[in-house]
Amino acid sequence: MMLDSILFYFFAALAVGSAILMVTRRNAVHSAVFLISTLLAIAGIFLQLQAEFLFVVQIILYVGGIMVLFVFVIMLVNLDVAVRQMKFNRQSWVAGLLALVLGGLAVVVYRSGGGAFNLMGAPATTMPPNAEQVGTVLFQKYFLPFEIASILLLVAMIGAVVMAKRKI
Amino acid sequence: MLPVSHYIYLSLALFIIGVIGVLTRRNVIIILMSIELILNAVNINLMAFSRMWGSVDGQIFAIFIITDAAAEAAVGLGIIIAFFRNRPTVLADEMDLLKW
Amino acid sequence: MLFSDSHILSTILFTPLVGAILMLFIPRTNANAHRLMGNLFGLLGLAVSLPLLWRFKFGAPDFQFQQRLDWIPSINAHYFLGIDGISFLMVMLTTVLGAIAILSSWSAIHKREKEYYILLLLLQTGMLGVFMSLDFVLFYVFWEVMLVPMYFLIGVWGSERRLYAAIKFFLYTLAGSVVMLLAILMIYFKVNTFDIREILMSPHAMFARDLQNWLFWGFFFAFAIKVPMFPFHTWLPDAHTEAPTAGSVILAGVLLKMGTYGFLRFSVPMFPDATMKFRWIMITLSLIGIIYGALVCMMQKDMKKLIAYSSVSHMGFCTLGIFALTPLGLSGSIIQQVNHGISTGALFLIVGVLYERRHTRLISEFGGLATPMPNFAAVYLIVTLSSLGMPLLNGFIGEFTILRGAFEVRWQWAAWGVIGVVLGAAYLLWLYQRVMFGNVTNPANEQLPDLNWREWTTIGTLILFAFWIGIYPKPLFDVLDKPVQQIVMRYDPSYYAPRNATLPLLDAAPAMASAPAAATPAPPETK
Amino acid sequence: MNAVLPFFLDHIWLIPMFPLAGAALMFFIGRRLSNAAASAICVGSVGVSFVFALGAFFQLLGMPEGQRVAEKILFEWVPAGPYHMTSGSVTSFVADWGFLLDPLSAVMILVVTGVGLLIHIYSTGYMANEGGFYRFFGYLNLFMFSMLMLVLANNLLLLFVGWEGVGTCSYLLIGFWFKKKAASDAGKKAFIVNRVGDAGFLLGIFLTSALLGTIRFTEIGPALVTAHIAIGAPLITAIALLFFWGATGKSAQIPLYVWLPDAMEGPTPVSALIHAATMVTAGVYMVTRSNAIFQLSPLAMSVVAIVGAATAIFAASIGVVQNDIKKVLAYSTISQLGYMFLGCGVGAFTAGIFHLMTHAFFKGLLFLAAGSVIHAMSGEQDMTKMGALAKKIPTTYRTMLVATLAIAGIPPLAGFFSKDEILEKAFERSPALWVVGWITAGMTAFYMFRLLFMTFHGESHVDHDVEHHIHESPSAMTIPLTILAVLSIIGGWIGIGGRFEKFLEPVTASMGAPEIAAEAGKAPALLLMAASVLLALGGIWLAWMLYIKRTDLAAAVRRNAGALYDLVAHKYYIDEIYDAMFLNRSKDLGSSLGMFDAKIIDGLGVNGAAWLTRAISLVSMWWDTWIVDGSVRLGAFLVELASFPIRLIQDGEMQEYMLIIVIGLIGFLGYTVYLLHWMR
Amino acid sequence: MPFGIEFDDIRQYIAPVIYALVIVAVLPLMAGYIVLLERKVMAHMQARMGPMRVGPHGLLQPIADAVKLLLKEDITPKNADALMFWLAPLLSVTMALLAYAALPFGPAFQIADLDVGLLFILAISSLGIYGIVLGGWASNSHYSLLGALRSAAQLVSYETAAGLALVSGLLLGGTLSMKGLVEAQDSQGVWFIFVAPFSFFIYLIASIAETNRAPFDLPEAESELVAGYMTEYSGFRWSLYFLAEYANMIVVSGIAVTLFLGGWMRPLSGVHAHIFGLPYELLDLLPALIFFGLAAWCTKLALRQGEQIQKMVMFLFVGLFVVLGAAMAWSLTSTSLMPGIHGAFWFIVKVLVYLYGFLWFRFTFPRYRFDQLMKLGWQFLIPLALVNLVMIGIGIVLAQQFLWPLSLAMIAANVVTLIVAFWLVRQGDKPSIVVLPAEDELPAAGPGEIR
Repeated sequence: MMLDSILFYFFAALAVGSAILMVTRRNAVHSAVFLISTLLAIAGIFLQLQAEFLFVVQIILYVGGIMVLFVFVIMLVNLDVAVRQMKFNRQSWVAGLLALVLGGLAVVVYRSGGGAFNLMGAPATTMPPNAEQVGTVLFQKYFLPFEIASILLLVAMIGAVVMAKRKI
Repeated sequence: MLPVSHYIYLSLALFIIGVIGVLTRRNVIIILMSIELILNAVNINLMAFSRMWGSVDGQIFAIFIITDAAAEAAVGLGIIIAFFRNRPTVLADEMDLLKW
Repeated sequence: MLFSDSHILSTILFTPLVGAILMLFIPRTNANAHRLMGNLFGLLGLAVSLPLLWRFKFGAPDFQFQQRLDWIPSINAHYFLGIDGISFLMVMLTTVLGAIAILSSWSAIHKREKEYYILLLLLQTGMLGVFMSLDFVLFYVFWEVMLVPMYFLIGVWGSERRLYAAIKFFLYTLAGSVVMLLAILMIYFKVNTFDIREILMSPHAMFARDLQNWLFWGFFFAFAIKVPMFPFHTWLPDAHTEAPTAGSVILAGVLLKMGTYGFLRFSVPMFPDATMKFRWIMITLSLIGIIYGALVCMMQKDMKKLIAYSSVSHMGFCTLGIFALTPLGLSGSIIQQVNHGISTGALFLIVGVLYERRHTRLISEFGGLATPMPNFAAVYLIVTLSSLGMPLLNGFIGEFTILRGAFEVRWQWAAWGVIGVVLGAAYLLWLYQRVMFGNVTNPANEQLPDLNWREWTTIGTLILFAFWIGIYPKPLFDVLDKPVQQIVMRYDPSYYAPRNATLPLLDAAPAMASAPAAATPAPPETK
Repeated sequence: MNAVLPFFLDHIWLIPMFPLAGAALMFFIGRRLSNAAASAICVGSVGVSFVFALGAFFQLLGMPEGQRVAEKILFEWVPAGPYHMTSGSVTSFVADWGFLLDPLSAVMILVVTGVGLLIHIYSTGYMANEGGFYRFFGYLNLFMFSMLMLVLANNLLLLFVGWEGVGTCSYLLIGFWFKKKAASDAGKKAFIVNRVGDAGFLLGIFLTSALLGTIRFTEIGPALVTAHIAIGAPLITAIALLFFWGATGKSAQIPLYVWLPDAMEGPTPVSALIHAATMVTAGVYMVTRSNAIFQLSPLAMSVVAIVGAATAIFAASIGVVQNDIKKVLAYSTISQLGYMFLGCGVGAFTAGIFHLMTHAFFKGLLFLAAGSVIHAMSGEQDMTKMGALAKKIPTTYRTMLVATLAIAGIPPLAGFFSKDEILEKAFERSPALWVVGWITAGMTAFYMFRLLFMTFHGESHVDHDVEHHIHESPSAMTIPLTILAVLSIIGGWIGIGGRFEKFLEPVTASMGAPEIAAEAGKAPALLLMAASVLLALGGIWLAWMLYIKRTDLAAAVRRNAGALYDLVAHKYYIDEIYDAMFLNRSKDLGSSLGMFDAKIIDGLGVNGAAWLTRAISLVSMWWDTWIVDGSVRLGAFLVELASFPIRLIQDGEMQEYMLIIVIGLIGFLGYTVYLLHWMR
Repeated sequence: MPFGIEFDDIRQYIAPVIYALVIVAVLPLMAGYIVLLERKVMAHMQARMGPMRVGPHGLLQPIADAVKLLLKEDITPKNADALMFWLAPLLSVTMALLAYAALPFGPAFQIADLDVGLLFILAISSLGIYGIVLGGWASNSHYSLLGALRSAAQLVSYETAAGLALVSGLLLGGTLSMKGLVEAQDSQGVWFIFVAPFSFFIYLIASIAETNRAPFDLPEAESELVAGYMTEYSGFRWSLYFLAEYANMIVVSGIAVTLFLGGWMRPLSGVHAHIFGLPYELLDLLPALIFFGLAAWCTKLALRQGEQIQKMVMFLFVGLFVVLGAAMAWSLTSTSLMPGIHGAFWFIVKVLVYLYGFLWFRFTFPRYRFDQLMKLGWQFLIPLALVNLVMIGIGIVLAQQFLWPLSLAMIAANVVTLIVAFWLVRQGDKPSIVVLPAEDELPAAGPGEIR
């Protein structure tokens, strides 16, 4: 239990810290690096939740795939001017405040509904081999959504190619 | 296992940070990254509840969300590249017309 | 139970569809890729149907390879496939002819290849579905689905009057099927199921007599138009004439069989009393169709039109066999359906060969082609002989068995039918003579190239089948034995038991409105 | 049939297969073969068949008398299924790929393969310079296959296969020179007329199976016995008449003889093989084969005899005035076929078959010799343009002379024996029939010698250009002529003493009804013989008088006969009558039905419905445009009006939109909190 | 025990730690010797001798090189992003080493047998990109940036093909666990290279590209980009990159060996030939014999050395080999140790064979152009891998559902793949349509001009 908690707090702190840094860094590359860090921390939390498969998927897809894309694009469109421009837009103060209000409200809602969710009842049992289980459920119960998701990816891929092509 | 509330607060924190990023940053790429963060916050919730109920359905949804994030990133970045080719800027408040 | 036992029909059914969907992703400009894909999936469709040949159990009393899934639970409709001997033959005919039709279009089609092949494959799925469905809703869906690709095939790739023909085909057939839909609904509200197998397998007829009459006519229009039977046939010459070659092949080879298949699957076994009651009308129409079609053939100037009318005549034999309601008539009819698919399909391919070279179908444009095209002449001759019922070729087996079956009930029916056989020889040989024999009168015909390997393959395959059925038709009879027996038992359970002598040939001719019995041909007595 | 059969009998099914293989080879690779190779393959295949036929024949002879039947069933062909017989019992319709060799078919295969082989050899010479050599031999081989199938079949349906097959090959071979319209027309005519006959035959088969429950020859006899069918029962008469209806088509009898004269458009070897020796005799064979049925029906027998006799004299009368050498022979063939049917009709089936065999020899020889003449004359067929050829083509002349004598019935040549036997039997049955046959015999002698004299004797009327080219035919042609000439001389001797009759007896008499023979008295055989020989000599004398001695007489006769001569010369206008009665009427019917189809059914029915629909749709369209669609557009207008103020918020700043979303969320959550806390 | 640690915990936690330490300690040495091997092989292929001075036959050269690198001055460029410049090589080498966690060197010799072992390795190796990209970017040099971008593009492209190739192996094995995969090959009695040769072939090519090795060493092409992303690096940080590259090579070799070459299994493991009634199999004697043979060979070489010191070093190696050989022979007598030690031996031998392939290709193939590289990846390998995957899937269904023999199903599947491969090659021969951008369409600023 002890190790569990330590791991959680470590990853949580890492995630939140990196996230804050990600939002506040001026340099987009740094932002990306901190986002990667956040994502890895979240992956760690997945691992701590005994979801090995998702842990690996998170790393492969998010960190190894999506973020590479981001870094790549940042380098492609890297503008030296960007470093000297304003970081935040003109509504930033209002927006930040409102976001915090939103968070506060959410906390209030959550706390006041605490009785409604049975939030402590977590089973201590270890789950069966995770990848296999995910696969079984994914290809049986969620087969149709899976196919739809694959079509979504296909569409996105074609869209991205068409979009990024110089001449269509 | 830790109480689910821990995970919920964590995800809430990440969510709000993501929202702040989306609302305040001018760089479109960072806005996109903030959106990714928001999606991840949701994932944490899903995973926590999945663990709580001892069923993998939540993980499946997390997979779908990751899929969606990948699609979104691909198309979004594609749009940025296409846009950048027309007007060398990545600032969100300079992109306020539907057509050049 | 292997996976493939319950899924093989679905595999056969959807292979062409998968091909069609895949072809959506090939760019339109790459016509050769479309041709390749189309042919590939045509052949694949044939290949996946081949396991049926050895998996199908002859003589099993039930439908085989059943697959039944819930489809629309609220109205109790299922995705329910299964085949018996009759549909087995039809499915094989469809896959073979489908592959051949697709292959034959390689060089014939030069516009919108993508859509063309997609539509052909869609058509294939539609037709297969009709033959496999064991659920009325599913059947009806496929029945209608198949209209659309055919409509476009005629309407887009046809010749000069294609639009007229396409619309006529579509509306005509649709009108018939709407009536059938009403009949299907009536069945549903009566017995509360769309399950064809359940209705067929019930030990006694499920419908009261007067209801049977209504249902019989409801189905009749759809099927009679499709066959086509005599007064409903006028869409056929137009559609055939205007359709591209592959379309004609499919139309003649498979589409027309859907009408007779419908009679065999629904009208006869489900409404036995009504069938017996209206048999004389059916027989009369069939006989009129046989002779009428043959006579009209004589006057045609257009090759395709001639063959179309010959289809009317040949399909008249099929309906004659069905409504003779004897085992020989029924099995002969089904074999004749297969034969007609082969022979007439080959005839259309042959006209296609000429059309591709000369872009005209007028008989008067040709003549003396045997000189420049000797191989073509030989092939054409064999196909002609097969179509006019030459023994050792397929047509004979079917016609003989049908006439034998009809003879068993009324000898006059067979006698009238035989006139059709004679006339068949007349118009087909006349056509052959006008096209192939004599000197080459038209200079455009002097340098026509002979068959190429693709045409050899398509027509040659059909000729091989023609010889096979002509020389060793036993497997076909074996396949049909059980289903035919089941149909006969529906209306006459005592058929297979010997009964008292009736000696119909010695009886005074009963009052028969069916065949114009007064003017029997009976030649010997007149001398 | 489980007993082990000797080799050739066990392999009778191979006999037709050799020519089939030859034909298949010609079809597939014929075009690439040299003429020599093609003829070697085709003649060789027929030769092998002949050897097998000989072997089978002798092995059959080796079997004890009365048991000379060999049946070989390969596999089921048409197992069509169960049906009700007329007696009401259920039986199964089965036709096998089965082959039957009994004395009758043994004779037939010997004739077919023997004469066929000779004609094949002859053709290698005759057709040497023709295009499509391989095609010709392919067709010939295919014909041999069909003919052998016909005579070897063990059931009616398989016989029908050969029956149709020979018809098809005849069609192909008549139309061999397909560029000639007359040839292809003649081929088509032959096929369709045959088809008319086949229709009757087919119905006969149906009726046989319905009545007897079987179509196997070996079972028909026993079935007739078990079915207790009385003599002269209507059904059996119907079967017999339907069969005969088929036979008239194939064997060119009244009324379906019209195709045979036209069929002379084909190459001469074809005429010899198909239209003289083999195919046209199929009808006789078929009638003999089913003699058990015929013998049960006196009416049918009479019809056969009368039709045969009528055809014989009718065709002979036309033959008298023909000038085309092949046409004369064609009408002669029809006439001789009539003889055979006359024989069958009077119950002398063996005599019919005997005459069939001898006729095959001498008529085959006549055609071949005529072909040789035509060959020598560079294709000229008109006898009025010939004459005095005897010296120039001596072998042809000599063989032709033998054949002419044989057909004229001069003893001791083949024709004498067979014709005499028929006449004798006819006399026993009815002297009237004999008189007809007798007169025909005289006419035959007359017109055949007329042919001989006009062609080989008298003055030469040959065109000048042709005259130089006249030459004797190559040995490939003359050798078969010689062999056939020998056969024409000795072929009749096997019938002496009733040996031939005895050999065929198991076929013709075993199930026959002896009553018919018993009815008639014994004929004065020698007297009849002398009468016919005398008449034949008279005919020859008349021919000599008219065409050698007093050539002017012929013209005088022609002038004086006037209308009668016209009638006969135009073949009694039968072709024209048929055209007017059947052909043109069915064409008219076809065209009027075509109009009916297009104008009434399609025009009035289908297109009329379409017009009506369009008219109604016009009205609906007006309604739709103004009333239905109008209300929709009104709704759209109202919406557009309302949208105006809302557009102002849209300024394109993405993040502002998001902020609005967030504000909305806050509102929503705030309301929730309000509900949760302050409302509680 | 103190701190509440049980013995099982030792098995569970301490042993992996020890393994990890061993690997981290040995790996640089191993990398050094692979470099030596590379140089020797290159030299012999080019008819040269290679390093001969430092130690007999250059056997001590790696150590000398290491010392040199560690002592070299460490330079950070002026305009570099210092943090990233520092972080990047670390990231690179960390990720390379992390992958070893799931690599099974033997039935017992594995740090962690993860359920998702293969995916884990894939995940970790996909992180290696960042080391390169960030390093290239942080250097603030055009050469570096171009090298980094090239590398990123190349890695992302070839990862797809490699992943697809691995998936077909997974289908055959039915598990993601590295150990399970080897066991699957054991129980099915066949190495997957024989049932899925195309997967192996695709993975072979893709793995070379993924490790940026020749002929796919575009990111560090010295004739074009000086040294690519490593241009600005020197000294220790440079050697970290270097170490990462070689560690990665070993990792991809390990994956290939595990998935396709039977992992730690002895070749011909199905053949059980006993000799002279001895309790161990004939083929199990091979490792010992190999080491003894090496020892004998080294002895021969040692005797030829002129210098005394060289001779002594050589004999040191002789001794090493003798000891190893003895260990191999001795382990035969212990049923508990034998599989582990022999397994590790065979695993390393197979890895070395695979690595030799790397060296071989490097010296025999010319370098690709970048568009050719991309074309090969996207237009040949990925389509082929997809087809191969589908075909293998069909083959497995045929084998499992339709009860075909596996060999027949796989032969059929691979024949189809072969046909597709030929077709793809033919397609590739046709000139592809290259749309060259007009000048004014190029990005206006920034070092982003790659295409």
